[in-house]
Amino acid sequence: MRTNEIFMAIKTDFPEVRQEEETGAVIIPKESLLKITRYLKNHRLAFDNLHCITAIDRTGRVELAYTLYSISEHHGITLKIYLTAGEENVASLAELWKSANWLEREVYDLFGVIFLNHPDLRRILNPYDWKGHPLRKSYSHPEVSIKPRL
Amino acid sequence: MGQALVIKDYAFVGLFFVFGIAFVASAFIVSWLLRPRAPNPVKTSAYECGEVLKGCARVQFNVSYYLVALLFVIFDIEVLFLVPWAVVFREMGIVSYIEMMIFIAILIFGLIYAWKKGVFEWQ
Amino acid sequence: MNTSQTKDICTEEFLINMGPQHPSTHGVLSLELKLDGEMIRDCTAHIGYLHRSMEKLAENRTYTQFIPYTDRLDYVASMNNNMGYVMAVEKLLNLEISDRAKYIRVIAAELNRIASHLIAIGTFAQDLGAFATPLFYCFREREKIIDIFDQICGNRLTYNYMRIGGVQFDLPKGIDEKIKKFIKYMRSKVDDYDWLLTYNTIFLARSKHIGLLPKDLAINYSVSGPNLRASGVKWDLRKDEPYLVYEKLEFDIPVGENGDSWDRYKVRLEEIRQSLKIVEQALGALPEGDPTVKIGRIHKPSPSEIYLRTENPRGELGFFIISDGSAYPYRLKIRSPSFSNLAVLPELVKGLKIADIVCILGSLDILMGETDR
Amino acid sequence: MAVTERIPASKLIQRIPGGGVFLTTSENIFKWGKASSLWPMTFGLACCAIEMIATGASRFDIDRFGAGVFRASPRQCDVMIIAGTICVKMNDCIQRLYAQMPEPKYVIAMGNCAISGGIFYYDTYSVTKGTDSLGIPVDVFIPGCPPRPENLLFGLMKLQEKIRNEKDADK
Repeated sequence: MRTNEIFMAIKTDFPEVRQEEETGAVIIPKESLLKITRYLKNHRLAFDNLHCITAIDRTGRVELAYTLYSISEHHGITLKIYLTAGEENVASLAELWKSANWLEREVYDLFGVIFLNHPDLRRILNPYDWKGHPLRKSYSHPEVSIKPRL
Repeated sequence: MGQALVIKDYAFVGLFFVFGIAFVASAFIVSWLLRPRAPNPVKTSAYECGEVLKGCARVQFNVSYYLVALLFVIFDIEVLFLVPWAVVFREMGIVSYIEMMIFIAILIFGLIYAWKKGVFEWQ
Repeated sequence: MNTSQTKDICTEEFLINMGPQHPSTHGVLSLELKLDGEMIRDCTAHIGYLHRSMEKLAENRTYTQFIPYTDRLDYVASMNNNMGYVMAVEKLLNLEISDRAKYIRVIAAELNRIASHLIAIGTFAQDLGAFATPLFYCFREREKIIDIFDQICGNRLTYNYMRIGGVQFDLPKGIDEKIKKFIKYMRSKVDDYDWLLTYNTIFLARSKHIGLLPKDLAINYSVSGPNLRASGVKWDLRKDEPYLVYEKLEFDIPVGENGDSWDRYKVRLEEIRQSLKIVEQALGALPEGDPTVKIGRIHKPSPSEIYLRTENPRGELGFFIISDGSAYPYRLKIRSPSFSNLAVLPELVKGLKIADIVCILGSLDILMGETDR
Repeated sequence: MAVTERIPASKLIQRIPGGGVFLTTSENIFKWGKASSLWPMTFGLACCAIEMIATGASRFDIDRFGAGVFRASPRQCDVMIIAGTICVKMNDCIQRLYAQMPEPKYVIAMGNCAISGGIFYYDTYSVTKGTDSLGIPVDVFIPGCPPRPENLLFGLMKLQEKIRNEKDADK
């Protein structure tokens, strides 16, 4: 099933979703994340595999891209959420997919996005007492020496 | 004459004992003399895979470990008695064989008792 | 005092560090174990001891400059990482590569899969007590593959062989004789391992029914690669989402039954045989042509996002690349298979003994280089 | 005193004329003993660890130099081969491990990352730039990324030379 058919299937049940032009990702509002993901998991679309969560630090907003795949149906989709600069928090999907536990901890560690009612939201890659969230564009660290660009 | 012979035998045991102690002590003393000494607090702290020690080692263990260890000691000593007999049991004849079988039977009876009491069932 | 009385005697939890420097954690992984005697009550994994901030670094490297860094991700299967990254960038640039380059990439990737599985089997057997013999056997075979790679691209471990749009050098003369000789040699060796290790009673006793990973739990944790196939899920990207020339080659996917440590080992052993078959067919069907790259090294893809995943020896390696039109990627996310495979460990280990955690860790075949990125 | 110059055995040992008896100082015996049985610590961090295992395996066989016994605990090690990238989270572990090694101890920094941070020198916030910045005295630096097993063996021979030629007061 191509991404457009999947998008149409979601669109019928959740009118508030829209599709990003060039990438074909499904943009969903932050509030209905849990509803839509539970629907996608238990629906005949059978998305049983949260493959990876990517956070992108755009100007003025942080985008979260959930890459979902279905092993039984052989198709995949990318859900996108735009988090405005002020409140970067979103519901945690840990109780739907157990792989989300560590993936969300990594996004929290490197980006500072808070995942609500996550089992144990701690840093995972950096030391636990690390200051700041390194993958932000605005992050600067005293000892980092920048390689001159070509 | 017999008197002197007895003391002479014990002399060998005493000598053997002294040499044993001396051999071990000399190893320690020589290494104590020759090794470099640079103690520092981190070196004397316990090694736990490079991390700071978590938790303490003085913890109440499950009692089954203690019971199994106790049984092991008992049967270890039983083997201790069996070995010298096993070396000469062919010349000793049937009487010693029966005595040893009784000895083993008593310990087997102990083992069955412990087994029934559930020493070997772990939770 | 019978067993019911021994139950209500409370025993304290014993906290211990199976820390970063440990012979059987396959790299710098720290497990904090809560023990009751020998039984493991709880295990939390602490990773990040090899976090080299690859993703931050990628934002200041051009697409070609980042290729050597992908070697250091999963440093035991560098060819597969190179291939994954380079194919992702080619998809970004929608660049077509010559047929010969495709075949060379498949040959290099499959040979590196054999080398990676050999290390996995060798260290797994070593962790189970067969101290050095299987490890030295596997490293002896691996050295033969390393010689082939040494001749192809001049390096032993971090090859940096693939380029965006092709490969760096063409295959040297007479390399196919060497590879054919290796394939014949390796087939007899895999049968030796099967005969030596697989049905050895101690090996079976230590790894059978230890670390049972049920099918749905594996999919839920998005475990991938041999660990997923050992749990009975017949899912292999080379067959289900074929890329390069895998759909032209004929090979089958080994699948385990109940997903315990022995099955994971057996799936890896079978996969070596399948990879040998792939290399043989690819070598036979190698077309003529020039696989090297003719276009320049600075690529400025149009602003877009792509996600591409390939089948690494440890699982599905995914690259999420976002470009903003400049020569440097705006964001590069590496989805590493060992990261998700390791997340299963605390759940598999509850209630088992300490020796079993070593067995499960060896069978999951995780690698800290790509877990911590 | 050039470290590369190797003291010939004859200078170490004097023969009593006409007899099979040899005379040497106890210091030379200790140096010979230390040099030819360097027990490394199993301490692989990253890619160099795989090359270290390959050196320990049958083809390159580090055992020929008496350094094949890879001990897991620092209490039984003489040389700490830092093979791989040192990250910030690993700093105090390495310092603690170095401190917990008994006294005649040596350090080999294997690979560019252990020498100076290597290819992770720029743009990384979580890599310490070399073992020296940890305050650990390094005896032998082995460049390479990863250094080939022959380089590691050559580095080991250099360390053995250094031990043979070191003054008594050093260690």
